[in-house]
Order: sequence, then structure tokens, then C-alpha cells
Amino acid sequence: MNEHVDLVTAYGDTRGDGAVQLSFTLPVTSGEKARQAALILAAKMGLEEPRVVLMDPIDPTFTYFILYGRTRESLDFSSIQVHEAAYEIMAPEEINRFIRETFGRKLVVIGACIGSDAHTVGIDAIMNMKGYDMHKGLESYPEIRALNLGAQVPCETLVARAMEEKADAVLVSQVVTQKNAHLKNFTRLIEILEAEGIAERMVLIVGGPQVTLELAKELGYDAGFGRGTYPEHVASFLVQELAGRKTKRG
Amino acid sequence: MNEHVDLVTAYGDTRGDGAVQLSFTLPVTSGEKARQAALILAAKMGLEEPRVVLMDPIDPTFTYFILYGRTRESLDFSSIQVHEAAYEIMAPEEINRFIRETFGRKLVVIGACIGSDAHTVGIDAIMNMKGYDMHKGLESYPEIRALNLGAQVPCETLVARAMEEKADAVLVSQVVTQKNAHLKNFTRLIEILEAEGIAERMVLIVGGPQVTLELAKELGYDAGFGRGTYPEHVASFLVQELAGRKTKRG
Amino acid sequence: MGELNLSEAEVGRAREAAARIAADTLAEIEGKTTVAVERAVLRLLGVEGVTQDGVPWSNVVVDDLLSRDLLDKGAAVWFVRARTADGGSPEDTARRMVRGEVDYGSLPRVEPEDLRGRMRSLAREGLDRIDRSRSVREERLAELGRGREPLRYLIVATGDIHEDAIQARAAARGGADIIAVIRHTAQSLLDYVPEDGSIQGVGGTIANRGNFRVMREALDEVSEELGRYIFLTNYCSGLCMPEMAVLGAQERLDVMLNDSMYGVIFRDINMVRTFIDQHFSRALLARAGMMINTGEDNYLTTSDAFEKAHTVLASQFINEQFALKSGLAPGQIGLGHAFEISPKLEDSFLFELAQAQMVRQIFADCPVKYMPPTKYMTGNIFQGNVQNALFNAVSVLTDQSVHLLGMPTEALHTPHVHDRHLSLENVDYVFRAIRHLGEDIVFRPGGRIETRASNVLDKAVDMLEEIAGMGLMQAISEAMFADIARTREGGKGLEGVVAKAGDYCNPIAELLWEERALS
Amino acid sequence: MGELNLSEAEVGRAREAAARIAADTLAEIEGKTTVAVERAVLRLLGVEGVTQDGVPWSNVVVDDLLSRDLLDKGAAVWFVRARTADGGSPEDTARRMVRGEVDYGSLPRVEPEDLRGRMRSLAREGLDRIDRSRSVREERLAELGRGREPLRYLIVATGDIHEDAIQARAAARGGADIIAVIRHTAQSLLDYVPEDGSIQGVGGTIANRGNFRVMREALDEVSEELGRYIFLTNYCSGLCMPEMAVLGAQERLDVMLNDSMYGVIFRDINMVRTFIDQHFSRALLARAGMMINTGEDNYLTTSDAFEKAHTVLASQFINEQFALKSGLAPGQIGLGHAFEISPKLEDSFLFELAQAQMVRQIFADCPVKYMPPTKYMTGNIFQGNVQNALFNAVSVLTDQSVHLLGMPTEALHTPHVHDRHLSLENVDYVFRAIRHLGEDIVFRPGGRIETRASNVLDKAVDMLEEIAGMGLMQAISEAMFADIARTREGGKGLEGVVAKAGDYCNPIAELLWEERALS
Ligand code: B12
Ligand code: B12
Ligand SMILES: Cc1ncc(COP(=O)(O)O)c(C=O)c1O
Ligand SMILES: Cc1ncc(COP(=O)(O)O)c(C=O)c1O
Repeated sequence: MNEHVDLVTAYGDTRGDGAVQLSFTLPVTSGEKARQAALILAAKMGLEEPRVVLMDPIDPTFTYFILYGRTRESLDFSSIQVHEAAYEIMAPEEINRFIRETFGRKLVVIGACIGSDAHTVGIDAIMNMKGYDMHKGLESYPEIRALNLGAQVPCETLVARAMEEKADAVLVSQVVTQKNAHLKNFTRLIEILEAEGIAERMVLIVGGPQVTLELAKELGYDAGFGRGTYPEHVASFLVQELAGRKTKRG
Repeated sequence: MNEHVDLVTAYGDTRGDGAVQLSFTLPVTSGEKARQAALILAAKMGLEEPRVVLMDPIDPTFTYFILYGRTRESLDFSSIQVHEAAYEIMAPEEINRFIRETFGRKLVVIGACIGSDAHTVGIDAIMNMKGYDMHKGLESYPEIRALNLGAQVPCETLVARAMEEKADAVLVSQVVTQKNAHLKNFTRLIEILEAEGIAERMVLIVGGPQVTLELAKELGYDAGFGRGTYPEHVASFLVQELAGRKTKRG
Repeated sequence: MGELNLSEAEVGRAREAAARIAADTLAEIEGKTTVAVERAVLRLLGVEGVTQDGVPWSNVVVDDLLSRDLLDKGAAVWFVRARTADGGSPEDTARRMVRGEVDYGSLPRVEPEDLRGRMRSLAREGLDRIDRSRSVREERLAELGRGREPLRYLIVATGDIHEDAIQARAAARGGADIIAVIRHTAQSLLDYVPEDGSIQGVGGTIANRGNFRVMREALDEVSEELGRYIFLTNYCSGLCMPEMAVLGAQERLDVMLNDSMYGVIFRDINMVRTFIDQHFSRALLARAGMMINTGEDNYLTTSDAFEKAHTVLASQFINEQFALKSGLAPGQIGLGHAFEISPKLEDSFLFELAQAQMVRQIFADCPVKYMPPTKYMTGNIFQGNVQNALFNAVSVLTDQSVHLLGMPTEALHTPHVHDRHLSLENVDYVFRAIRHLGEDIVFRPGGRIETRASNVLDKAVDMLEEIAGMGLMQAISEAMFADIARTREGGKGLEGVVAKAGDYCNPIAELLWEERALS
Repeated sequence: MGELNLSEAEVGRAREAAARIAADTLAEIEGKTTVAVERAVLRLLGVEGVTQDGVPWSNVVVDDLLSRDLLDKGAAVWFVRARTADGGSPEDTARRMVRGEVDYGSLPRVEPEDLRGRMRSLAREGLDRIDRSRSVREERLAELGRGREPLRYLIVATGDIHEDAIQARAAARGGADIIAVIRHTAQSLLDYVPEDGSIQGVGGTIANRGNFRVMREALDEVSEELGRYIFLTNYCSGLCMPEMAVLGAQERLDVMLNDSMYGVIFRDINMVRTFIDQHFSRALLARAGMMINTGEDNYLTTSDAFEKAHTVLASQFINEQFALKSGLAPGQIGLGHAFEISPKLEDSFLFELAQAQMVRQIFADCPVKYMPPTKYMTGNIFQGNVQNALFNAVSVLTDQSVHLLGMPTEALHTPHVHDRHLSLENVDYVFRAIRHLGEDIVFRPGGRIETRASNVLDKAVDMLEEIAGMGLMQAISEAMFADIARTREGGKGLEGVVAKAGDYCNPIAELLWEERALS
């Protein structure tokens, strides 16, 4: 393992040791048999020398385990393909200048937290004046008209409003992911947008703490942003994407 | 998964959800590529829907990850065979009575922490008067002559002393396990005992926080005791084992 | 903990202003009722069950009366008159009413006194049922006793009440004193109570009678097992707030999250609707001997805990006054606050200590509920355990009454069974280790902590007096709480607000207020 | 933190008794030297390197002299006389000595003054080298500055110095101020320093010149990168204690674990041997301007932290006196104590707070080193982080100088790279969050904390006066420290103790004591 420069695996205190920490609960009574069960599960996950370092009875029917072991697995780091949204991050001023020069008009961006999700802090962080962590939101961009519909917006309302405002981009937030609620809502929205035949016309962007670019693409969106996103990231992607489309259309 | 009564897997908040938490460090620079690498490793460990919930740069060359996912694996709990040392735990008085009645003499037990290991708290907990956690040690048993040689005892010294004392049992502790130091020492001791041809004559017991019965058996010892052992556990096993051998020899 | 030296005068001014704010707001809504209040009344008069398409009878009856512009007299009036006319079961009457089989124009005339009498005797039965479950609670508490303060409050939120019950039992065995079943994400915006055995919840579990019973049973069972009464919490909020109060009271829930403004601010429910609903709901909760938990903690998720600490205090004064005006005793008023300060801030622990101690002193007779860090929790579940440890320390140092256990996985998912287990271990250790530290140390007069507390108090006084001037509804529309603005005409449920007619009657409210002294 | 009200008188009595204890012990060993001391002297006189079978020349020469019963005059005498006779390199002389090519009986006669002069000039060169590395440290410190107290002390212990270096850099970048390379488990019982590039360590890494250099370089590099001088720690203990002092001083280590009794109690090294070795070693460390860390924390791993708290304090007084008598300045004396109280104990935090504050006050000029919970750490790495959080809190509250970071995995393995990362985050947050709490709170006079502190102090005084009566060696044989008993004649290394002849000479010691004032 140590030989190959680009073969990587987990590291505890020695290159290639594969040290991994694991924890889970089994719905069984604590005891020697339970301990064995935990070791078997760890072994099935490919851990060598698995060790149960904690077996804690939660109650007579559940036992919590913490384990350490060494994974046999490793991977060729050099071969990893990340499809990162191909855009450079620009500063707000740049973005505004770019908009003026490229489009010669204000861009209209409409955003909402759809379904029954009331977590607006995320979308507010991107869209509102105040912004997030000292990074001002899209509202503060002179060349962007930012409309934030807020929490619990039905997909229909969002789409209708987007059409009437001739939005250049739709920004959607989903924070509640339990029972994959976010996937259901994202899917529902894209279906409506396609039904209305406007999915192509607008740049569709999703975000949320558990959103990744891959996920967004899978669902048919143009981009997805997760934890720690700043407004300028979104704006940079947006203007570059729109510029790209403009030239394509020629 | 839910159907089968004895098929068990990890439990987060719903039977059969397979929820598992994982953490490890990869020797790579933090970033999207690193995140992918962590996901790949988790996938190779058989996790479905793996999620990186923390990607923390430790320094430019190491990145720490915490992940959650669902294991596909499950196991048949009913089929698990535990070879637990077959003995009942007796109270100190019982043990002493049993010794008087069965052997009609004091048993000699000699113990030590071998090699360069200086962790005596464990062996002291088993052998010394004071004991551990309110459970008095073997020294307090009228029918047991307990000799604790203490820390860093060379294997040779222990064996020589055991022979000269005609010990019925040898108790060995190993706490330092790094680089498998404990395995080396345990193996070395058993070899010497066998060379001296006394391995059969005495009950050989090992212990330490990372000692398990399986391990002890593999290495050729009669029993192994781990975390949370009390003196009476060891004594109970010992007297029952000796009684067994006595009858065998007839 | 040694007492903070706080100006009595300032505290007095704050209370006085808050009392004015509550009074003025109640005056504004005096002449109005809501569909939710009327549905609650019907339920207490015996209208239960659902239509074959699963809509509660209380809903269809009230909607029908609303569509006929008859609701202004109060649902009770029509229901009782209709019943007298036929004398069938409450459900039969309801069915006939909505089938249009009742000709409201030509209902047999009843003497007003007579009608009032019948309404009151039905209402009395309704309240008796609540009183009974209240006394059951009191008996069990007397028999089993309760945990030691700070009470350990844990949440379950699997979305499936049976899974919740399993986890609640495990939590209780691990030391929980109070179990809160977090409510399905979308429920608070439903203008009806979903029928029993209905859908899987998301981010929480459906709240309805059936589910209340499942959990109550599970907790009674484990209470017996442990010899400690385990309290049950749910939400008295959203568009069905008054009905939740009824169901909770009937099914012997012990605690309910109930805030005079949360729905307005965080669920965009119309404010007039909310103020009416909360006023009536709280009177019911008071009667049922339940504890409410207010939601000031939520403000700190959208606004900064350091900058806006005074808005929490101001809101607590307001919630206190609304509660008292509904007949809740101080001992029933669980005011909420939270450890939401940024961990990046130097001396953050001192500021939280100041806030917690101040709240404890100012609301000495209220069972203050302290909420854990949530907003600044991250995917680092190891560090999360440390953040919770300092939160636990402040709680036991300042001797809070109800302690909501923070989860290391707060930023990730609703709790897994072992998340609670780890949090309970954390709390056990920290509470034990510093149990009497509070008694052993004294605040340096004029020190950082004391100064911080007085500043927050002063700002709260200013804010309350400003609000007293402009009115609470205006204050909300100026985003004075949580940095979120709502308009008087905006929000959900306004269509459910109805102006009372001169001969409007709500027999339940009548009895509740007449008998307030009793509760 | 407000000061604890402790009796000055009692503290005075304790110091006075400890001074007597140290003086009496030193008087007992006055007339003796050890093979380790003589080896250290030879090294300082220039005898370096190893034989082809890897044994250090200093060892073979001293063993040879011992076997010839010549060591009682001191190795320096013979070495210098032999050298003068041939005048080759130190190594040549050494080789000739052990080959038996030196006829000690008929060495050319040298005038005593002359001999003494040569010994002293060689010794002077040896000390100059130490002084040079001391001034390098002082320059770098002046240039780069150091971290803020409590200084963050982290350990590396992979067994491989190159892996250690990688991890040390990562730790420094994460905020470490001091890096301690934990030593190979078996090394302290080796009566020689393993040659460079030798075996893989277990439970720690081999300590020798080569490895010291690798780590020193790594830390100097990262110190530059971070603009903060990172201190390096290793062990000045075991059978080679004096040689470790030499190597550490020459290779610019900054801190050394060095205790007057640890080796005796926990490594079963003979006590006479240890007392002689520590006395000389500390004089060298003093000269080199290094800080020592004593090992009282270890007592609490074998005896109970609550019951035996006074033994820690008593030992600190004794270590302090031994240190002063070797010429260490208070600022170089890092006394050790630890947060080892049982987490099951109610108010455990208060007792630790009392102990930590007391130690801080009593040894106001010493850079006290505070050790984390270890004994009661378990496989529950989440809860371990909580135990460490309370430890961190006491440390910053009582303003300790050196803070050894506890690892969540303490019960499992020597630290993994992310274990340190998590611990650094823990400390960052806790230190920041309660930074000025100490200034803001005052101990309630006569409260639990103050009472506890006085009780511990009283018991320590009694213990010290008892020991002063019976003598330290007797006290140790009665298991008065760590509940472990050792006899005067028992233990390893006694064979290496030699009675000095009338004309014994140790030129290094001479210069060290003559020039003590300077250091
Ligand atoms: C604040 C909060 C609330 C507040 C919300 C206030 C408000 N107006 O937003 C209140 C108290 C009202 C609340 C209520 C509930 N909450 Co909540 N809440 C949180 C909390 C503590 C913080 C979320 C937050 O504000 N993060 C800060 C923001 C800035 O981060 P962010 O959302 O990730 O956004 C960033 C990125 O994701 C990205 N981004 C986000 N959206 C978008 C959109 C676009 C287009 C782009 C480009 C980028 C982007 O950019 C942002 C800036 O970088 C989390 C726990 C946690 N620590 O995460 C729980 C949490 C999200 N809540 C949870 C739940 C379950 C609820 C409830 C449903 C519980 C209940 N049943 O009552 C309720 C109901 C609300 C509802 N119907 O949705 C769960 C969700 C579990 C899950 N994974 O499904 C969490 C994780 C807590 C938990 N462990 O249970 N909550
Ligand atoms: C106390 C302690 C010390 C003390 C030991 C004092 C003494 N006289 O024992 C001191 C401070 C001296 C010490 C030193 C070192 N220690 Co240490 N120490 C510990 C510590 C904190 C607690 C161990 C303990 O006492 N546990 C309590 C006892 C009661 O539990 P136990 O040993 O498991 O014993 C029970 C069972 O295992 C069983 N049992 C044990 N032995 C036997 C034997 C028999 C026959 C039977 C039947 C049962 C039995 O019964 C006992 C009662 O239930 C652990 C960390 C931890 N929390 O575990 C580190 C630890 C064991 N030490 C460690 C190390 C590396 C060292 C050093 C080598 C470091 C160094 N290089 O300087 C030194 C050198 C000592 C040496 N040469 O061995 C590492 C070992 C890493 C590893 N897995 O290899 C640990 C895990 C700390 C760490 N994370 O780095 N240590
Ligand atoms: C007082 C109060 N009511 C209600 C809720 C949320 O419940 P729901 O959104 O179901 O109304 C909260 C949030 O925790 C709350 O604090
Ligand atoms: C003062 C002191 N010396 C030495 C040691 C252990 O080092 P060794 O066993 O290598 O001598 C310790 C243990 O941590 C210690 O505290």
C-alpha cells in the first residue's frame, strides 16, 4: 500500500494501516453473543482485526457498539473523477459588471423553500440582503432582481410566479431530508417545470445541507449547492451558465 | 430484513435501516476529490447512501471524515456460536469451600505482567488483597496462595518461579498491545512453558483490556479475561477447571 | 448559583409593559372567534369521529356553518339547537347538519336560558372528562413521583408512533423524565386533525388521538417499571391549536409546546387567528393542569443569540402575561430559551450563563425550559458532544427546571436510538460532576456576567415599552422578533377568523373563565 | 479565579518539611556515584559513538572501569589520564582503555592540579556545547514567541520517529505548543542508549540523539511556518536518566519528563540509583535552561484521586525541593498533577477545581503541568470527549501553564492523527468559551471547594512531617506514594551504584555547582 503513490486508504498512525472507527446499534440484548454479532457485521464490512471497544446496553432490547478495525480496501486517488460545476468564483462587483456587459439587463432570480419545509435560513443566506457569514446575499447585487418567496411554498406557486416574472433562474431549498422528503419535492418541482415546458428556459438550482452536485444533476437540475455555500458561488455559476447558453443559442 | 425474526442488522430509528456511523482519516488534501474518495471507500465497505457529514482538514496532507450510511449486511443472530468459558461464577466463600472439599489443600496461583509491560493495575486488581471495584482479590482467599510478581517480569523468571512454587495456575497480564506486543509476549511465554514441559501441568490464564477468550484459546491458553473481570470470575473458572482435570486423571 | 444583582425596578417596568401589550392585543381580538376554536368547542360537546372520507365531523360542521354565515353565533348554539330538535347522538346531529337536513331558519325555538343551560350542561360533561384525566395524572404523580430537576426532556421523531414508543421506552430507561413526540413537518399547516392510523410522518410523527394514546400507554407502562412518572409532550400549535389542546387534555398529555407567536413567525400563520387560538387553547391547558413550553428558543435560530438576547427576554415577558390572562398558573408556564450563542465568540459561556441565570431569577416561579445548541451544531458529532457538555453545565449551574437534551447528531438527522443514549450519559456525568458548583461560587459584582445580564434586561425593557406603544401586531410586522416580518392581513388561516355576533356563545369558554379560580 | 483562602502557615510547614526531606536524602547519597552519571560525564568529555556491535563507548569504558574497581575515582580521572598519555581522539582513548591497552597502574604521573585543570577544560567544552544550544533556543523564542497559556501539550507515539514527525507537524498546525515524543515502552530499563536508527518502538518511540534531531528539525521547520516556537519534550528518566539529560541538552529539547521518584515507583528502579541520577541530571537540565515535568499524575493511576490527593501535593513539595537543590529555577519546575477523579463521584468537578486551584496558588512561580483523565476513560470515545471537556474547563478556569490534551481514545491506543485533531477542537472551544470565567466568579468562603483544598493541604503537611521523621526511602518502602512499595536494596540498577573514593572527581558536577548562579 505504502509503495503506490496514488493508492490511498484510511490512516491512523501509520501509512496504510487502514484504521477505521465504526459505531452502530444492534436490536439485541447485550452480552457475549451480541459482541460476536457486532464483530461479524464489522467483518462483513471488510474490517480486519475488528475490535469491539464499547458494548453499551441501551436497554434490554438494544445494544450500542463502538468498534475499530482495519479496512482492506484502498482506492486509486488519481483516478477519481469529480464533476465539479465548471465555473470560477467571481467577486460581487465582477459579477455585476459581467451581467451588465453580457446581458445588458438585470437578471431575475426567484427562490423558495418548497413543500412543507420551513427552513428558510439557508435560502435567506443566499438571497437576502443580510447574506451569510459576512457575504451579502443576491438582493444586494444591483444587477440582480432577487425574489425570495420564503418558506413552505407549494411547487405550483413557485412555478407560476417564475413564469410571470420571466425568471432567469429558480433557486430551491430543501433542508428536511428525513424519509427522503427533499427528493420527493425536488422531483415534483422538476416534473411541473417540464410539464410547463420551461425547465429548459431557466437555470434550475437546488441547495440544502445534504444537497450535492451529483444529486442535483441526477434529478435534472443544473447545479446543487451544499453546506457552506456563499451567495457569490451561486451567482458566479449562474452568470457563467447563462452566458454559455446565450452563445450556444448564438 | 424486518420479516425474519433472527436476521439482525444495525438500527438507527427504524428496524432494518442498517444505520452505521463511520470515521477515518485519508492522507489527502481536503476538497471535492477527497470527499469522493471517502464516499468510494465507504461504498467499498458496502455502505448504501453513504453521506460525508464532516470533511475536516487536519493539515494540508490529512483530511478527517465522518460518514453515515446504511449497511446492506445482516446476520442470523440465532446461528451465532459463542464459546464462553463453561463455568459458573461462584462467591468467594463457595470457592474456598470448594477448594477445601475438592483438593484438600491450598491452591498456588502465580501472576505477573510480563515483558516490558508495567501495567500492574489489572493483575493487581485480580490478585491483590485490595482487589477491584469492591471485589477483593485472590490474596484474600484463605484457600489460595497468591503470588503476584508484579511488573515487567521476564518470561523466564515467571516460569522458573512457577516451577519452584509448584503453581497450580499461572496468571499473565498484558496491557500494551501496540504493534501486537501482547501477542509476542504471550506466544513467547507459552513456548517456554512447553519447552519446560509444564504447559499441561498448570492452568494458564491470560488477561488484559484487549484479551478475549477466543484469543487466549488461539494462543494455547486455557482462558482469557478482558475488561471488567472480577477476581471471583477467575477463581471460579480456575477451581472448576482443576476439578475437571482431577476427575479426568481419575 | 449566587444571585445576579438585577434592578427590581427594571423588571417591574418590563412586566408592566408586557401586561399592557397582552391586554391590548386581547382587546383587539375580543370580538372574534375562529374555526379552530369552534371545532374545539364541538369536540368538547361530544362531536368526535370522521366522515367516510376521513374528515373530522367537527371540521365539516364548522365549515358548513361558515359557508352559511352562521358561525358568528358560535357552533355550539346551532349544534345544541339541532340536537335538541332530534336528540340523536352527537354524530347523528353532525351528519344531519352537514347533509343540509337541518333547516336553521325554522329550528324549534328555545328559551335563551334553556338553550344556555343545555349548552352549559354539555360543556360541563366535556370539561369533566378533562378534569378526570387531570386527576389521574395527579394520582400517578403522587404515587410514582417524578425525576430530579433539571428534568431530562428527550425527543422522539421517527415518523412512526410505534417506533417512537420503542425509542421512548429506551430513553426513559436511560433516564428521560419527559418524552416529546416531535410532530410531522407538515401538520401544523393542516386545518384539520388527520384521522387515526393515517400517514407516516416526516421529520416527526402525526399528532392525533390515536397516536397520543399509543405513546401515553407506553409511557405509563415504563413509568410503572421505573417507579417514576414520565411526562408526555406534544405540540399545541399550528392551525389546529385549540383542538390539540382538547386532545392533549383528554389523552393526558402533560406538557405542550405552545407559544403566543411561534405559528405567526415561523409558520406564517395569520396573527389574528393565532392570538385568538392561543388565548382559548391556554385556558384549556390551564384547566387540564398541563405545562406549556414557549418557543423563544426558535428566535435564536434566525437571529443572533448575542445581538438579540433581549428579544428572547421580551418575548418571555409577553408569553407570561398572555398565559396568566388565560388562567395558567406560574407553575404551568414553561418559558423557553436556548444555548444558541456562536461557539466562535470569546466568553460565550459567560454570556449564556448570564442569560440563563437572569431568566431563572426573573421568572422564579416558572418551570423554565432550556434548549440545547442546534444552529451551530455541525457534522462533527464528537465536538457536538462537547458543545452539549457546556450547555449541560450552564443548565445545572443555573438550576433550570426542564432540560432538553442536545444530540451530537443535531445537524444530521432526527435522533437515532444511541444518540439519545450518548446524550443521557453526557448529562448524567456533567450534572453529577458539577451538581453543587452553583452553591459554591459567587458572581463578581459588576463583572462580565452581571453587566451582560443588566444590559440585556435594559434592552428588553426598552423593546417592551416600544411595543406597548405601537402594539404587538405592529411590532411583529416590523420583524422585531426573530428578524422575521409578518403582516396583520397576511399568513395562513385568516379566512378562518369570524366576527362574533351579539348573541355569540362559547359555553366552554364561559365555564373556563367562571371557574378559573379552581384551576 | 478568585483566590482560595489557604493557610500560609501550613504551606510554610509543608515546604520546610520537604526541604528537610530532600536535604536528608541527598546527604545519604552524597558519597556515591552511578554508572549512568559517569557515562554522562564521559559523553560530555567527548566520548561519543558506539562500538561495532552498537554499544556506546561510554558504556564499555565505564563497565570496564567498574570491573577493574576503578570507577570509585570517577571515569573522568582515568579517561583524561589515559588521553594525556596518548593524546588521540576521545574514541581512540576509549578503544584503548577497553582493549586493556591502558595499564592503569603505570600511567605517567600527572600533577593533581594539572590533571584537574585538564579535566575542567574538557568539561568546559562540554558545557559550552550545552550553553550554545540554550542560547539558540533563547534567540528563537525571542524571535518567534510562544503560544498562549495554558500551553497545548500533545503527544506522538507511533514508534517510528518519521511517522511521529509527520504527526507532530499536523498537531502543531492544529495548535499544539509542545510536542512530547512518548518513549518506547522498554527503553527506561535499558542501561544504555540504543544506537541511532535502531528498532521500532512499542507504545512509543526510541529516544536517542538521532531521533531527537529528526524531531527537532521537524519542529523548527513548522515553528518557522507558524511563527510560533514549538517546544519539544522527551523523557529524562529510567536507567539512563543522566545521559538523556546530556543528549536532550545538546539537541535542544526544551522540556523533559523528570521525576525524583517515578522510576523507583513505576519502573522498579533502585531508589539510591535514582536519587543520585536525578540530582545530577537536574543540574544539567538547569544549566541547559530546560523545563522539567514531574510525574505526580501517575500516582493517581494506582491510587484513588480523591483519597490520595494529598500524596500528590506532598510529592510536589518534595520534587520542588530536589529541583531547587539541583539549581533549577522555579520557572523551570513543571510540577505535574492530573484530573483522575472518578466520574462516578458527585461534585467531582468541584474537587478537581479545588486541587488545581490550590496547586496553582501554592506553586505560583512554577509552570504547573496539568494532565487529563486517563484511568476512567473508556471505549466510549464520545463520552471521553465530554470528560476531557470538563478537564479543559478546570485548566483554563485555574489558569494552568501546561495543558496536556486528553484523547477521546485514551483507553484504546496511542493517538491517531485525528484523535489529536478532535482534542484540539475541544480545547479551542472550551478555552475560548470560558476564557474569563475565572476572573468573573469568586469561591464562597468556607464552601465545598475551599474546605476540600484546606483538608488536602492539612493531610499533605502531616504526611510530609511524618516522612521528614522516617526519611524518604523508608516512606517509599511503606508504599506512601501510589500505594506501591519499593525497598532500599531492591529494584533495578543497584549494581551500578558505586561509593566514591576520597579523590573522586566529577569535573562536570564541579563546574555546574560552581556556576549555578549563572543558570
Ligand atoms: C434553524 C432550524 C430550524 C428553525 C428554522 C427557522 C427558519 N426560519 O429557517 C425552526 C426552529 C423553525 C425549525 C423547525 C423544524 N425543524 Co429544524 N433545524 C434547524 C437547524 C437547527 C439549523 C438549520 C439552519 O438554519 N442552518 C443554517 C443554514 C445557513 O445552513 P443550511 O440550511 O445548510 O444552508 C446553507 C447551505 O445548505 C446552502 N443552501 C441551503 N439552501 C439553499 C438553496 C439554494 C438555492 C442554494 C444555492 C444553497 C442553499 O447555503 C446555505 C448557506 O451556506 C437544523 C439543525 C442543524 N444544525 O442543521 C434543524 C433541522 C434541519 N430541523 C429539523 C427538523 C426535523 C425540524 C422540524 C421539522 C421539527 C418538527 N417536526 O417540528 C421543524 C419544522 C420546520 C419545517 N416544517 O420544516 C431536522 C431535519 C432532519 C432531517 N435531516 O430531515 C434538523 C436537521 C434537526 C434535527 N437533527 O432533527 N428548525
Ligand atoms: C494506568 C496506566 C498507566 C500507568 C500504569 C501504572 C501501573 N502500575 O499499572 C503508568 C502511568 C505507569 C502508565 C505508563 C505507560 N503506559 Co499506560 N496506561 C494506563 C491507563 C491510563 C489505565 C490502565 C489501567 O490501569 N486500567 C485499569 C485496569 C483495572 O484495567 P485493565 O488493565 O484492563 O485490567 C482489567 C482487565 O483487563 C482484566 N485483566 C487485566 N490483566 C489481567 C490479567 C489476568 C490474569 C486476568 C485474569 C485478568 C486481567 O482484569 C482487570 C480488572 O477487571 C491506560 C489507558 C486506559 N484508560 O486504559 C494507559 C495505557 C494502557 N498505557 C499506554 C502506554 C503506551 C503506556 C506507556 C508504555 C507510555 C510510555 N511509552 O511511557 C507507559 C509505560 C509503561 C509500560 N512500560 O508498560 C497505552 C497502551 C496503548 C496500547 N494499546 O498499546 C494506554 C492504552 C494509553 C494510551 N492510549 O496510549 N500507564
Ligand atoms: C412553541 C413551538 N410550537 C411549535 C413548534 C413546531 O411545531 P409545528 O411546526 O408542528 O407547529 C415549535 C418548534 O419546535 C415550538 O417551539
Ligand atoms: C515523570 C515521568 N517519567 C517517566 C515516565 C515514563 O517514561 P519511561 O517509562 O520511558 O521512563 C513518565 C510517564 O509518563 C513520567 O511521568
